[in-house]
Amino acid sequence: MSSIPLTHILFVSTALFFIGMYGFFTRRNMITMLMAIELMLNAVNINFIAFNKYLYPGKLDGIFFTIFIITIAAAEAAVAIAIIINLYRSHLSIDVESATEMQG
Amino acid sequence: MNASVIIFYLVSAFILGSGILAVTSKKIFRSAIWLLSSLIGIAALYFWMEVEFIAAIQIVVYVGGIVVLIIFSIFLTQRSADEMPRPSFTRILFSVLAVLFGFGLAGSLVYQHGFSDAAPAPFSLNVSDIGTQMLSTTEHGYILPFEAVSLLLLAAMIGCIVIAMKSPATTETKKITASPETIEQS
Amino acid sequence: MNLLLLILLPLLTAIAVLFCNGQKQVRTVALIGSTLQLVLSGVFLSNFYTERKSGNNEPMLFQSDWNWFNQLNIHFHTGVDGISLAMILLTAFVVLSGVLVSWKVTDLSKEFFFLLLLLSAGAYGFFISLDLFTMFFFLEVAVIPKFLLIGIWGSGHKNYSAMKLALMLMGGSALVLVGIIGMYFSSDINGSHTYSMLLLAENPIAINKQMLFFPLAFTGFGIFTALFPFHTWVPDGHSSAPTAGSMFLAGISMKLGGYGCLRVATYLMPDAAHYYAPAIIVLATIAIIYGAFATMMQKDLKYINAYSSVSHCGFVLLGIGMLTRTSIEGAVIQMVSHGLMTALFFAVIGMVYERTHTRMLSQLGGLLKVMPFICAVFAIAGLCSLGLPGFSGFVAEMTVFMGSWQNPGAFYRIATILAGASIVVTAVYILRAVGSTIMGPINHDYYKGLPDASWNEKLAAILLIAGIVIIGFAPFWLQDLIGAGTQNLIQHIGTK
Amino acid sequence: MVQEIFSLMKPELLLVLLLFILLFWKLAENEGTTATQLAVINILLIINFVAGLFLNSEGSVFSEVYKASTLATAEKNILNFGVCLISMQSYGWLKTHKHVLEFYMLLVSTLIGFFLMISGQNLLVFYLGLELATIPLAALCNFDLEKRKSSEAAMKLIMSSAFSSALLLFGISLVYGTTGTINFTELSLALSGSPLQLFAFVLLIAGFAFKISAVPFHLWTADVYEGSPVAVTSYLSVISKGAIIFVFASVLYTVFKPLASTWYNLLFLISVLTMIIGNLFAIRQNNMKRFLAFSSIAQVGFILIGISGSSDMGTASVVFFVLVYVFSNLGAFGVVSAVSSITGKENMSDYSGFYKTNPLLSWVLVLSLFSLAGIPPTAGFFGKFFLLMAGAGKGNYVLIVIAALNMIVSLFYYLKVVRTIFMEKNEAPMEKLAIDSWPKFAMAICVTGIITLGFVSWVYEYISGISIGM
Amino acid sequence: MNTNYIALVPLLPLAAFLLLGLFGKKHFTKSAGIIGTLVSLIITIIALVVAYQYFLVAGKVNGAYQQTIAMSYQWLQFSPGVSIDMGILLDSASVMMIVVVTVVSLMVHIFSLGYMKGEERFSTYYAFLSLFTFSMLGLVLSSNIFQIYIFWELVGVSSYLLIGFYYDKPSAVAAAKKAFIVTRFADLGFLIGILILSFYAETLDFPTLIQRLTSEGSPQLAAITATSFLGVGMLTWGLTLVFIGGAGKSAMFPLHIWLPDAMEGPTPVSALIHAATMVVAGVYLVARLFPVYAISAPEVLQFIAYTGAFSALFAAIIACTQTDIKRVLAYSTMSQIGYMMFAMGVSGYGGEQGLGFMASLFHLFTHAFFKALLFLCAGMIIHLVHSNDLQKMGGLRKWMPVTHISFLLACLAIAGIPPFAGFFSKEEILTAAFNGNRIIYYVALLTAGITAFYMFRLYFSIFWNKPVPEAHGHGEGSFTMKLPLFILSTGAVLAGFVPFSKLVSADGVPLETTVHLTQSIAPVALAIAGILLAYVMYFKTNNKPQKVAATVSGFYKLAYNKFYIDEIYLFLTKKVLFNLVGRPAAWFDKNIVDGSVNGLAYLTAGISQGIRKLQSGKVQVYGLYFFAGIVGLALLVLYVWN
Repeated sequence: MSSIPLTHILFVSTALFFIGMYGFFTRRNMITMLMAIELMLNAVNINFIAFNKYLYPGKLDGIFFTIFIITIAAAEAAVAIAIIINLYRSHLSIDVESATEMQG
Repeated sequence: MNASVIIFYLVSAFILGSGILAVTSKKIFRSAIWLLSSLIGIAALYFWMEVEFIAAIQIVVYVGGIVVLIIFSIFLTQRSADEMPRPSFTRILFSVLAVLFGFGLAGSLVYQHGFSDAAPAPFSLNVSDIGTQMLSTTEHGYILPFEAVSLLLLAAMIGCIVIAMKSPATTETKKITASPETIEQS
Repeated sequence: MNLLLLILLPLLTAIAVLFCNGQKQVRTVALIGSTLQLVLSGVFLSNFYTERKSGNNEPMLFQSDWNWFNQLNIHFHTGVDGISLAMILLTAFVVLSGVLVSWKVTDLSKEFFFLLLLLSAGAYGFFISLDLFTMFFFLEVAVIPKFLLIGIWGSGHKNYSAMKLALMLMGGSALVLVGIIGMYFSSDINGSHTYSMLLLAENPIAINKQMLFFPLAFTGFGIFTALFPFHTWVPDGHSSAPTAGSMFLAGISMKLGGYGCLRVATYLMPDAAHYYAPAIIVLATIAIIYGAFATMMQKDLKYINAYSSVSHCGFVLLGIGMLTRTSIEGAVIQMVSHGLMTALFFAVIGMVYERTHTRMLSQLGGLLKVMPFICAVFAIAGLCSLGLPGFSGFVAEMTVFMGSWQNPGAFYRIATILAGASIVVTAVYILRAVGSTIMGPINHDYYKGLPDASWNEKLAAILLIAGIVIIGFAPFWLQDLIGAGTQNLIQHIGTK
Repeated sequence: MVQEIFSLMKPELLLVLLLFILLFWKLAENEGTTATQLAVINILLIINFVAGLFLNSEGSVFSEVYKASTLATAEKNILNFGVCLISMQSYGWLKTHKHVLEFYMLLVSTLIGFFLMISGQNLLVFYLGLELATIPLAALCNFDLEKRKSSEAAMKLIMSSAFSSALLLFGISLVYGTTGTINFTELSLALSGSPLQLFAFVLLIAGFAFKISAVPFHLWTADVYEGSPVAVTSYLSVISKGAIIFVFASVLYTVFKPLASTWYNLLFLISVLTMIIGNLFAIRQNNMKRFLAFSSIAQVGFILIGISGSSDMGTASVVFFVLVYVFSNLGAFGVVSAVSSITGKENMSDYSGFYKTNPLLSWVLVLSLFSLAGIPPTAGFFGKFFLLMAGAGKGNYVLIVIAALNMIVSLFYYLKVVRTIFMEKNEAPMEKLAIDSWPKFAMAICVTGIITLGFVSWVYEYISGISIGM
Repeated sequence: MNTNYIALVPLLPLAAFLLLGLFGKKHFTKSAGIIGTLVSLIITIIALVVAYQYFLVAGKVNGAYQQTIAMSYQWLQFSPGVSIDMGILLDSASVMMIVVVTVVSLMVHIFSLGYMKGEERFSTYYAFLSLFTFSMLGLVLSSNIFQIYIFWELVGVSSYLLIGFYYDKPSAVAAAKKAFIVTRFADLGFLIGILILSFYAETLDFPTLIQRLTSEGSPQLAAITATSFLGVGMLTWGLTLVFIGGAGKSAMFPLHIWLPDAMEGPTPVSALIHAATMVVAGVYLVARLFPVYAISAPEVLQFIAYTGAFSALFAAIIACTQTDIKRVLAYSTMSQIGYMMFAMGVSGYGGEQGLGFMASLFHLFTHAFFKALLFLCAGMIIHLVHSNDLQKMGGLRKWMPVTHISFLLACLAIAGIPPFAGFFSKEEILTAAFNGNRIIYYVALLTAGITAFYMFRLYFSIFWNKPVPEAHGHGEGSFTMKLPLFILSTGAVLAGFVPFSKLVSADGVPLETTVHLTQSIAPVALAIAGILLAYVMYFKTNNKPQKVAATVSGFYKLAYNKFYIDEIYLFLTKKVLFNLVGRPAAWFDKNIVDGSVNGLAYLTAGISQGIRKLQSGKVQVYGLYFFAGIVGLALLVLYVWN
């Protein structure tokens, strides 16, 4: 593994981040949007771990950040899903385009 | 080129590939599964980076928690076999452009930055260290974030309960009583 | 005696009005309050003379100075010289007569008088301020009540007019805002910044900064006083406003602008004033002539007076732009004179409108037979407006002319002559208005039974006419009052 | 050590205490009627606010991860105060709601989040505070459980904020990657301004801009404000925004001091865009909440001017303005909330002829709007004036001119509401509303604040005394 | 000589005006006339006493009448040295003028007692008369050029008020307006003239001003002559402009158009204002500044002379064709003032040269009597016939013998038949013109003939010719109306015997004049010829006038239509000023200036409407904008601001 430069790992995470972003922009289903966001968060996590490991191994800041991000991602997902389900009750759809009552 | 390198590229390819499929697949359930595999790939990457603890958390929380939650919610709201509605072409166009441009920009910046390619110093991740630091109030202690996140989880829980809890019979909820049946049908 | 009384009195009256029951109580309280205002300003006047007689040659008298915001060097600093005192007296006159002509406001009368009094508090505050922040504060205080006055009690397309007026005036004050903030940061009094007008006058800001902020401040204040081409709020605003509203607008509000142009822009940035003077003169001359011609074409009495205000206020700006002692004196006299005169005109137009329900020249006629008092007042207002000797307008205009003429050079001469030419046009439209309103045959039969002025209207008119005639007959009195002030100003600004 | 924690973290601990009281109350057999609940909670919040005023000290705990300064305490007090007002104003809406205790639990936890952000001295605490403040808030947006708009608003908020926090995190990760630290003090020394860092910095700014709804990161604001319950909307627009602005200012001044020239330009641009776009959208709105949303966007543009001043005057003016903004915006929301909870009407056109039937409420609303528009003698005038002064201190008069012109536009739509209330004739105006005493009390406080805040100069002077610039 | 009491002369009428104007309607509805007349009587007596004192007792020092400032009060100071001082200037001209003004005013006051009896606004009428008297007296006594301007405006407005006295008649309103505006226009010239003169002379006081602008080597004179504008010296400009002011008031061509219309006012008013006093203010103004004109700017005097001569002839021709009795008199007034003007114009300063000046004022003096008389007679006639139209008159001598005789005397006086007053003054004028400028002399001669013709045309048409049936009934009028006729007739007959040249002259030194009989033959002969012609044509009803008119029909039509001057003005004002300046200005204001303000508002609203799509309600689009914002800012940060 020593021969893999940090930059490559960062390319992977960046790519994953933008894949997630693409998903966020294009998926019309709210749940899939949420999934896209999870991808983005994971990309960030990879970043933190990689930086911590490669550049700043003295402290565990990156590791801890990742732990907290994972936790928060879970909480966020839970609340988001709760909201989506509630929205589904009233809209009977989780298509994000159907929830555009407010605009202008 | 040694095995480690090959593993890295394979894992990376797997992560990105399943990631792309996760955001493009037309069936929502498949999409969820691709997400799952992408997340597992990331866990593999963590293993590769020798941060096993994080890899474990990744699997436990993401694979065991979040993805399951997502799949459940899919069951609650969708026929999983249905094809999802397509986004408009312009949306895709602009998204692709934005994403490619963003990736180009970020990638080139990362590349230009010139992170040292030097081999990382030995890095030992000890679970007990993590535990100690997590609850330590001294330097590099994470007691405050820890408490904060616990509050957050509490709040998120309360929020989920209030919002998702079935409210007493109203006209709207009557309609929704239909939803379990739809799930059974699927 | 503290000048703060001048703000507190109207404010207290306004608050008292809020606690009154019924229209009768409200207007009585308002009347008492505004009479006290007049008395109070009279007391200040006599104290002023006493002080001056006793050899007090400070430029500003009755000063009092509180720290308001210490860190920012914002003070609540008040003081008056003759010029501000003249403005205060003008305000007191207009307020009292405004209250009198509004005697019959029944719809939301409490709010009406409250706003009127609030407005007057703003005007007093503006005139006594020696700190730019305080001054700006009061300048803006005086805007919104006008919006409400026009919007609630106005007539015609009042919503449009109210909004236009508020936005344009606020636009003006926004420019002023930038100007004074700029002046603040350009000032350097032992390393700190200041809003104090006295300090800024002693230590003028750097010339390149003056060049930057003078146009902002001058245009900003200019909008209040109908600087061409920012005058379009004037006709609409005045015509839609209720009578007292128009009186306040033209009588007081437009004077805030003139006073600001003089006190803030010109006084504190003398070099820039000299530099920009030609531009001011050009705009003022255009306003005078163009306003006069535009007036000639109007068919509605209020529009006539409003456009004529544009023309007349042009004289104020012309006087300031000419930068001689006499011309500035003329500008000040014109402010006072125009304030009184136009308030009178609007008051009498209001009286006519209240009775005939029209302000169109083509509908009116021969009213002299029906309501001789009102029509006599109308004629007097008209004659004052066209600059007849014996009334204040003449004194003011002639002083401006004489002052302007003191500048040698064809440019100034031509500007003066063009401005002078407006007195002919003024005669045309005023006589047209007077002729077709009060003279000629009676146009509609129902005019015949209309009542003449009631006691309150008479009192209001007499009050204003008294002011006009006093200045017209004894201009030396007003000149004496403002003389030291203008002397001080011009010494500071320096002549061409 | 423990004693220090207790004394320095008093604001957060008090709130945690409150949170647990509520939690146990919820778990108790007898919850009591909503009216009692609300009364007790309001009193508790007031106690919390009052307690926050005394016995404050400066210092830091957890090896400088948490820092309590006089300024931070003052900011927290402002937020506490705002929450008191919001709580009292939402009485009318909450008294028929079934989840009062949960509502307050979520509210309190978001507030803790904001407090942590204000006091936190590293990026992790900052991020956690942000999420702690955001996630429950999204749940709160959905508290009108049966309203479609409410769900939509909550969905939009959670989606956008998840997206934004992902970007923010990406930025944070890059900052971490390029500097190796997440600690603010170390960061301020380590920042070099390399391109990647600048990119990361932009991401961070965007994260902030999203929360304070600065253009072009503001698009969620109007929809969320419109759909949420009025109480939540006012919380979003006042407390959330105010807190983030406090944090933003201090982060820019301390952490990103080395990048000052960069962020000054950014702030300039964002501020101009925010004012213009906010105003242009506000002109056209008919829904009161949506209208206030856009107006609050425009207000943020002004606040950014103050921040751009980057002096202690800048901080002071921003804090003072937020205080003023608490009074004025809550005054406006108070009325809107009262009207909405009693009649369900939220449109501007419903307010025509309002003055005829509800003169006092009209005055409250109008005064608040005047204050928002910055018209003297209301406090808003002073607030805006100081902001502009702070901005002008840098000598950038273009910004001030643009701001001044925008004030005119903003005046237009504020006056439009005034016009509707006072001048438009309506055959069937709203009936005379019976307002509960809690909201009445809150409105009275708002009006008092609006009228006196400018004249009682020690408030500003106090803030100015404790403010620190760059 | 204690002169303070002179202040009473203008101030008493002012007091009367205030009294009657403020309280007349309520308290003096009947007694207003008596009050006004009494005041008028008192000031006439004072004026006569002053005249006596000045001319015969104390005015002359070292053989010359002195110019003294009897009192002065600083009214408005413009700059050190330049101030409006309200004062009283006594010299022979002003003393002479107050006598004329007070006497004619008294006559009119008395006459109006009868003439205006029963008028609804009786007290207002007397108030206005008092106002006019005050203003006119103030004007003639002015010691300061600005003071004269002030009273100049005041007489203008009194004239406006009195012309428009019958305010419910649209024609009266229009005439009043016209009079005011035309004279205002001229006053603008006056004002600018004052500005020019005062700027260089650095004073507004007459004595100082004259002294500075006439004495050789004064720095002020040097300065003003050194400066020029458009190739014309500033002094010339200033004096010409001042003269234009005078020309406006004195109805000189082409500013005369208001005078005939002004006859809409009550006839006694026409007698006072538009015949005897106000209209000669222009002459008086030139007389006031005469030393400056004569010594420093003779070219302006030339201009004045030609203007006067042309106006005299021009008006005389029109007068022959008019059928409204008052209009004929109005044109005759204009013509006579033309005489006075050109007399001024041909005059020099001092000694023999100053004959014109003296003659001009002499004619002013005599003219006041006979013209006032003519107007009062006209008033009597109109009172009887209820019409101004000559066609409706004829044979009136039977019913109004007093009027008849008075009118005849006045006609003889104006025609210049010896030994009536007009003869002497006209004689002097013609002598001056003969000495000064021959062209003008011949014009004057011709005018003299025409004057006699049209006056007697009037006389014969009214009192002889075919009697008009309806013209009888209530007799000639009360004693109060007849009394002024007696007095004025006396004046018209005897005023010529006043040793005027001994009293009034440009430099104050009495002038020796003799009547050259050879000089008088031509004008008298022409006058008699004119009378005879009038006799032939108008003594009896016949068709000769029509025939004559038909033979010169083109010219007759021109003259009858007053040479279309009114129409030209109407074109200029209505078409040019109104339509080409006023209307575009109003249009510009409404559409361009205001339009741009409104346009700005619409633009803002439009943009607001245009960008509403931004807020699409789609959370993903929001995300796209969000990211686009980041990219944009990042690019700016990285590549633009770096």
